[in-house]
Amino acid sequence: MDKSQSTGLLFEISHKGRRCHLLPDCDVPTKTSAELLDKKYLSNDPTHLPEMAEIDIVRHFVNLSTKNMAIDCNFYPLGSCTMKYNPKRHERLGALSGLAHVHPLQDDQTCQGMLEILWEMQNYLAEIAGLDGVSLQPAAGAQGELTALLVAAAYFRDKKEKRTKVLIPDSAHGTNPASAAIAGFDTITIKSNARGRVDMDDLISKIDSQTAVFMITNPNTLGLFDEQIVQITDLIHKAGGLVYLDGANMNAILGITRPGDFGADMMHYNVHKTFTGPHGAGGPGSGPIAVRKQLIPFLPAPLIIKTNEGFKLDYDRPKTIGRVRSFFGNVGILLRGYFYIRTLGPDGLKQVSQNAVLNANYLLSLVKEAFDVPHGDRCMHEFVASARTLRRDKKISAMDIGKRLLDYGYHAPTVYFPLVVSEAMMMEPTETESKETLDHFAKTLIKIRDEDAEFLHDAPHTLDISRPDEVKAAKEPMLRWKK
Amino acid sequence: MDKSQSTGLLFEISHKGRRCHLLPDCDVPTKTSAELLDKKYLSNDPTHLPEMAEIDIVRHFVNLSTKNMAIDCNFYPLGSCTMKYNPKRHERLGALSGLAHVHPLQDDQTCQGMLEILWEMQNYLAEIAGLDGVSLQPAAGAQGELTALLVAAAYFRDKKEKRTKVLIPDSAHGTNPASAAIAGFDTITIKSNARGRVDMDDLISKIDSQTAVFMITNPNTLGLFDEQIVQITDLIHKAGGLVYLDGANMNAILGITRPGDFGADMMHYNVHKTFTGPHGAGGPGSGPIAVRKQLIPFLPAPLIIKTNEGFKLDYDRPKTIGRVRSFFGNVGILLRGYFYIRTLGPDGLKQVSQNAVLNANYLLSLVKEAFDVPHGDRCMHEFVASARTLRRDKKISAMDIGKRLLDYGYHAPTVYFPLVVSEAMMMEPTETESKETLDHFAKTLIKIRDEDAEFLHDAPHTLDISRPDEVKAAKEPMLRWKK
Amino acid sequence: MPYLLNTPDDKNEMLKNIGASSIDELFSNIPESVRLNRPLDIPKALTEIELSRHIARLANSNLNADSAVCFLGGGSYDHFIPAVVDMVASRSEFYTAYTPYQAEASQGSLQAFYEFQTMISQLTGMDISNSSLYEAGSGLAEAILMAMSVTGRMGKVLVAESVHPEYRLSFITYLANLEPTVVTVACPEGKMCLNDLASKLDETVSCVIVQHPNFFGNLEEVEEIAKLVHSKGALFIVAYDPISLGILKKPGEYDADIAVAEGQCLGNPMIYGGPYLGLLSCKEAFVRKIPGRLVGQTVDRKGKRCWVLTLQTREQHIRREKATSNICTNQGLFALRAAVFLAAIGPKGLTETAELCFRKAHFLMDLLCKIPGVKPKFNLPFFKEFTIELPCNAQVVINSLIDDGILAGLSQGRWSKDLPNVMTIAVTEKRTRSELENYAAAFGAAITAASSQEKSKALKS
Amino acid sequence: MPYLLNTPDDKNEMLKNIGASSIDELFSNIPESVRLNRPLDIPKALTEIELSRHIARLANSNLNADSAVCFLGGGSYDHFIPAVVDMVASRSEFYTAYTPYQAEASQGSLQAFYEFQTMISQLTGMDISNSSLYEAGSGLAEAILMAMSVTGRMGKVLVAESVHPEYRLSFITYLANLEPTVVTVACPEGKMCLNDLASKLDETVSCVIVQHPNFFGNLEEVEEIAKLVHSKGALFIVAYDPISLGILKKPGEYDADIAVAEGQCLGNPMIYGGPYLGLLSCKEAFVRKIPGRLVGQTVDRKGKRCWVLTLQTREQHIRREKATSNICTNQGLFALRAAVFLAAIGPKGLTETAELCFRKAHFLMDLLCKIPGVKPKFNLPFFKEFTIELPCNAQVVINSLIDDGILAGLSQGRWSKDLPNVMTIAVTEKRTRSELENYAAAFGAAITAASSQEKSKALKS
Ligand SMILES: Cc1ncc(COP(=O)(O)O)c(C=O)c1O
Ligand SMILES: Cc1ncc(COP(=O)(O)O)c(C=O)c1O
Repeated sequence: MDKSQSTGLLFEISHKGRRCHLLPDCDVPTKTSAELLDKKYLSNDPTHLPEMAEIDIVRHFVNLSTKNMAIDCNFYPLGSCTMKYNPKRHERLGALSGLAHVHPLQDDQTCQGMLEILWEMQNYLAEIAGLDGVSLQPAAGAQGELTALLVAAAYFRDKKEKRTKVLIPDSAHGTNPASAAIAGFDTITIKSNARGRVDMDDLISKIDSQTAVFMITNPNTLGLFDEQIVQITDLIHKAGGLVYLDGANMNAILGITRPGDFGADMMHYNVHKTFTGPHGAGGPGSGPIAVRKQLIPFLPAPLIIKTNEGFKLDYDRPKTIGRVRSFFGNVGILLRGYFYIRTLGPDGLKQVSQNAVLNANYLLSLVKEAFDVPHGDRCMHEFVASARTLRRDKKISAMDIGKRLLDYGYHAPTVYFPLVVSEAMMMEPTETESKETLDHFAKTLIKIRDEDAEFLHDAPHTLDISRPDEVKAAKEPMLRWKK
Repeated sequence: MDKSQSTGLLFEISHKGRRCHLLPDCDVPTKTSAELLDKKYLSNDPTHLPEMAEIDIVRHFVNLSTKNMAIDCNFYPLGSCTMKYNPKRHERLGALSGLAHVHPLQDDQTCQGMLEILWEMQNYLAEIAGLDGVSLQPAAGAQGELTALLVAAAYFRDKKEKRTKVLIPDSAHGTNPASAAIAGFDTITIKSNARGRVDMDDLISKIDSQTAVFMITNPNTLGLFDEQIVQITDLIHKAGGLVYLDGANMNAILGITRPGDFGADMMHYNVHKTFTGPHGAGGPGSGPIAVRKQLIPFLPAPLIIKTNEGFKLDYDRPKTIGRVRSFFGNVGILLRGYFYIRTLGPDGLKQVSQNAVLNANYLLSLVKEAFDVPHGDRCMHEFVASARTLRRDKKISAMDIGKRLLDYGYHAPTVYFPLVVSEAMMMEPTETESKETLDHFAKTLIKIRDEDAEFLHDAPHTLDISRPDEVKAAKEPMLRWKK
Repeated sequence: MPYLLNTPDDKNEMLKNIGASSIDELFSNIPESVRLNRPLDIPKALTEIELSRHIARLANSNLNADSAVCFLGGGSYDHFIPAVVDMVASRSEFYTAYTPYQAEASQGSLQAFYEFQTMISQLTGMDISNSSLYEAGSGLAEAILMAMSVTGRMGKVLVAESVHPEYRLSFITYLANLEPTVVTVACPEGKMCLNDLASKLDETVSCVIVQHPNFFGNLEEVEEIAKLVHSKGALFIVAYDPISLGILKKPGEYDADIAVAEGQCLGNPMIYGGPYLGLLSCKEAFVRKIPGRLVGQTVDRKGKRCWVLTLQTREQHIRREKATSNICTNQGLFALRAAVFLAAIGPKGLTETAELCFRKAHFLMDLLCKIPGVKPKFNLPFFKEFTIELPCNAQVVINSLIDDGILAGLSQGRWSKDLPNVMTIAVTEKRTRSELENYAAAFGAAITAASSQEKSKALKS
Repeated sequence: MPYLLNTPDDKNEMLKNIGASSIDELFSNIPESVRLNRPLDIPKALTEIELSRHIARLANSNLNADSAVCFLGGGSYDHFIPAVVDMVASRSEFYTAYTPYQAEASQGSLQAFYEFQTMISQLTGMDISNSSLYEAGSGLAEAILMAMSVTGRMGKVLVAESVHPEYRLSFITYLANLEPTVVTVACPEGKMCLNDLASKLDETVSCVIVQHPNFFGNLEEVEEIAKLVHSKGALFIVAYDPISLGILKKPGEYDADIAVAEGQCLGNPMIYGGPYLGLLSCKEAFVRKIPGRLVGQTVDRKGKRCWVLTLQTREQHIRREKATSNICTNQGLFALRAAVFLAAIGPKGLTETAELCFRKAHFLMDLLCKIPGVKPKFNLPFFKEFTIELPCNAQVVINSLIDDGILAGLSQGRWSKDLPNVMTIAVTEKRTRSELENYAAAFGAAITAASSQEKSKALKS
């Protein structure tokens, strides 16, 4: 069905004189800005926004929306992204006036309910991490990494130790080194071994007195739990360094093992992944961090404390690094995380991980018959398959498979990440999918493998567009509409 | 894109043991129903509902939804249905707890705000009708017709007049005669003349002392204002009858002329049309009626009255016909009507009709170049075109054109109604569409006219299905899924 | 002006194309004499900001089930509505579509209605269901018209006195000008008196209407009634509570012919009485007499399974005065909500909900009847709603509990002058033990106050 | 358990296929020694009914802009959010999608972000915009890193003291371990002192940061500042208020290099501080230094116009430690909300909104300054937020107005010990004249009470 009438650009649909949001007449007698302000402040350039009626806006965006795939419509096994179902009760409760319309600078006494929720959330996240202190401030995982590294830097500065290096496995997510750089550290890459784990020899050779932090993702981005973890954290601690856990993959281990228990000193959560904040086509997220006792003094301010007079924002933190953003944090996502934890409880959270891991292993068991799975028959909550044989034999790439899946109503897996596997297809089914869905999906994958290569190179065939020219986009960047 | 995984029937997706809505444990010590109730009351048959997880339900219905056309996605010029835009503020405000969660049997003193809105609504509808009393009770237009006819019957009974006939033009909507039948009247059909108006000779010949009510739709279902109206209402009144106005087409005359002023004694509104209650794929509606002073005593109870102690439901109506449904009325739709009237105000409502009529005439001016428009160059808020020439010359029917429009992203006009025009295509653009949309739509119509007949017989070509077998559906009715 | 898209320039161009000199000219065949030559006397336009403020103020002035603890029933109940129901019903494609006349452009709703029809049939144990009526009161009227048509009997219609008074009044009103007379069967002990039924039942009776659980909350002897009714060839129409079917026998199990219900409890807000949802299901044999829309399964021209509105020759737009009903617009969106609700609650959830209602209602009944002077009005089994007798005027007690934030129940005195001290209380799964205990405590206090007031009044007079 | 789909039967079948005897076995390479062999110490599971009750109770205990009249600002404002914004953002396809990596499966969001980028550019008069950052504080940090990269200068970063203290602290924290030092330019009279700026500005300075209107609500001399800053080859970074651009000069008009803003005011709820929306737009020349995601237009293999994430070589997932920023997840949904808001408000609506804010703020300022002892803290032009000096402690007055249902403003004493009697008040288009008059009356009474209390305390001590 043709949707082009309403899905042109807003600027093309815009029609001079159309209005949507009308404003009341001014009910005060005060003079206007033109009368009261010096001309030098006033704009001479009319505002160039589109002029739309409400019906135009609605048709435009509703029809546009149907050009997206999304969890609510499709199985979305995008590895490393934990695309689990976003419960509808969260949206209803998060929209309550008593939560959504609280101003961030209201005095504590006027928002005790909000503070109670967030204080509880601090505690839950500490307990799940097996760590002692939590800051809810970071806006996403990457900012959590940065915050924790700034905390580490402040800690070492406080201890008067000069440590400049952050060690990062080659399978790590790009945010790890990028965050380390902003925090002022040099990044040292650690190799993975053939089993997809940290290469211990390489690690040992690179640990020295300059080692500030070792950042590990465990389970790692290959979906493997590095069973050397205790040994690794011991080594780092012995060298006087701290261990950072990238918590993007917490969905595999909730209530089963805790980062603090296996030696991590700091970690971030991706609340938008593990605790099901809706991804919003790219955010918002929330990336709270949990740290061990000795690091608490350096956490950003404020933290929430419980006092005899109720809950309070505690700014009185002399050693704090400061803050990494304005206001408290991405409360909207934290609330959803809170709703989720309260809905599942201790037993439920453990079952989340059990089922996430069960689903991934089951999918692996179905997929391995048709595709290479370089790191073995077992995984945690996700695994990385490879199209390398297919590519060699039939010139069918991971990208081709991903694109063809779209035709069948499945979102593509994460492709070409992690970088350590060629033609990588990283699949994370999450616990909120059914066996039937996994069966269907695996069948479809196998069917695609047997389709014609040429046909696959041109996939998808049934979506609105196919294979956009990315080179052109980067070479002649068009980043905005112009008349 | 394939959506079949989630759009099978719920019963096919159902999986034994799945749950969505979980209930709390029982927190009272009372015995169970099995312990307290005699076995004869207890069901022996397990409930056969589908067993679904929340994600399954969401994917199912979200993907199903995209198989609908709707105002929010498509131009929807369905004649007689007034498919105008449904403002989003209405949904937000209608969902406020203080409106949505008020119990219908709450005492008046606990819901004064609700009563105030509805009392105001009674007044607005009386003013717009030019009539004296309003009952908000009827659930839709058809029930409004029935209610008013019951009022008329009670009125004549009270006057000890025996009048058995209701006169109805042949162009009338089917609900008119159907309502008359339930109200215990015989229906007499009045012909339309060549100009689409009431055939006065036929009318005059059928008026007699048995005439209870003349039901007229004005503007009528051909989109024509019958300028004989004053003459007609005079004739009926002289014969001792009452005039009923089917208000489905009120969108043409708001603030321009009033049924009471042109002689109607009773009328219904379709709040879901004229005052933009969302149609919900078939309801709910709301069909309040307005009547002249002498009929007020017979209106259903309760009405809302304003007293010194506030607003009250007045049940003390000795001559009332009773009631046509439980509880107050379709309040959710009435609220939306109230929001709409308050948003537009007196000037805005008049502009609604002016623009509805302007849009219809403009569309007519574009369409008439390509299609027959049997009743002339001018219309009110809608008009009826005909594909009869096309049918004769190219074997292209109104249905073919309607179905092909779907491919182009337009909902079909109302086809084959009113019955008095062959190959009728009844188009009602409403005031909430833009000139650009009408231009595009007309161009598309003309393009379709020139397409291949065979191709059109098989249209639509790009929707999920095409030309369902309706004969089979009626011959071997399958009205439910069975194992 | 909001929602109007034509700018002055647009209007001029359009008029030019039409060949009219002004918009007024388009209205020229409305006789001058009947034109309204003044603005409508309604308040001036409000922007969204102003309207939102105005409505928020009025809405805040209403007690409601979020701001108070609700024990009101009588056909509308404060059951929980899972968020997923609102979410699905807020899809633009569902709520801004018209009746699915163009099947190709409406498969989403048509399939959903087919699922709804199936689930209502499953729920009730009946063969088939239509795709909704307005609500229960007029739904019963439709059921009676249907029974008249099925049986060809134009004689009496019998109805238990224990049926909701607003339902009874609704169908009495519908039938006012038709042949049948509605005769009430007495319920001296809170349920239909079988002797009275037997005495009034004869071969002219088209149908007998019973509500189960009835307006007092009591269970009726539906199996015996069914046998009696059928023995005279009449149809048995039952008005049931959908939630009760998590525990109680289904209408199909006790051989009801037509089952009607108020579907508000299936995921629909109370919203001061409507829109609600009339459910009607029946035996297969009556399929061509059924009122309202029916969705049927068929195949498209390529053989693909699909759904259409079917058996439309029953309906007014084809059959006109001979139609089975005058209904056109029905309650589509609320049928969708009920479908989502039923899919969400599932068989286990329905049973658990019913059981919670049952146990909590019985717990509260026990608590209240410990208050001196309070006793059950009837000694009959009930489901989630029960009727008690107070030592004082019930409305006085109800009024005094408003300040405690309690919507306490319904005074039967509203409908029956003989029952000023009788009240009916509904308990849903949402009520917690502490709410019930607080209620009982406040109730006790209110009774004491009211009784002593009545006494002092009595002394004075 | 909600959200978990595998039934016991499913699990058994799946384990069989996997070749594992139990789910525990799948976790076998987690060393025993680090397993948690007890349940997590968090509260037990709540059903939707229980959770809804629990959250409603907590939410009701918070004052908020619906239950109180809000005059708080400082970067977050109670502007009106048209319903159409919520409606679009609640579309499943938008809010449950991931970052649009698969362009074919994400054209809806990609096009919306492209429209967002365009509208932010139009709004600011800047060449280009990215598709969002977290919020304004860290957004300024990103802008500074960008300026360092553009200029190659690792020397000082100058910031006006009148910039929001939380923004300043944010970027100071970001820069803590990098070369540049942040130097504050004094604002003794409520806006940046140009002399102090001139004295601190040299060729090592990468950028100068000014907020306009600033944290006190005052307008800055942005045109003069721009000239000064550019005269030394530094970049001029401005933090603006998007709503103010309905009246005030756009950053592009006064030659800002990078414009950063808090986009909360563009249709996003205040929700206790986040998620918010960092806006960053800049001159075209800096395009390859811009942080965060960019959506670009291109064509697909059939030549059809479409959109993709572009210039990704700037980003962390490709460039790792050399990326322009570490940002990954950004604020997609809130960028969408802002896009809908901007389309809904349009050019006229923006100007009208700005003008309403302006006039109402000035009206209130005038009213308040009629109260004895209350006076403007600065004599500077302002937009919608202004700063006054009281004859008593501001926090005391603010606290006493809570009972009147008024969130009265921000005490500057919170951030500056020297300003205990100073407060800043924000007025949006939502405030009505009667709210402003009631506020002024309550304010006057509170001042009288607080002053006399202070006096009596002073006497006693
Ligand atoms: C392993 C890993 N680490 C870190 C991140 C960064 O988290 P965020 O996108 O929330 O900033 C991600 C997510 O994309 C990730 O997958
Ligand atoms: C002319 C006319 N009359 C009456 C009706 C019946 O109204 P409703 O569908 O609200 O019962 C309609 C609507 O379908 C109509 O178009």
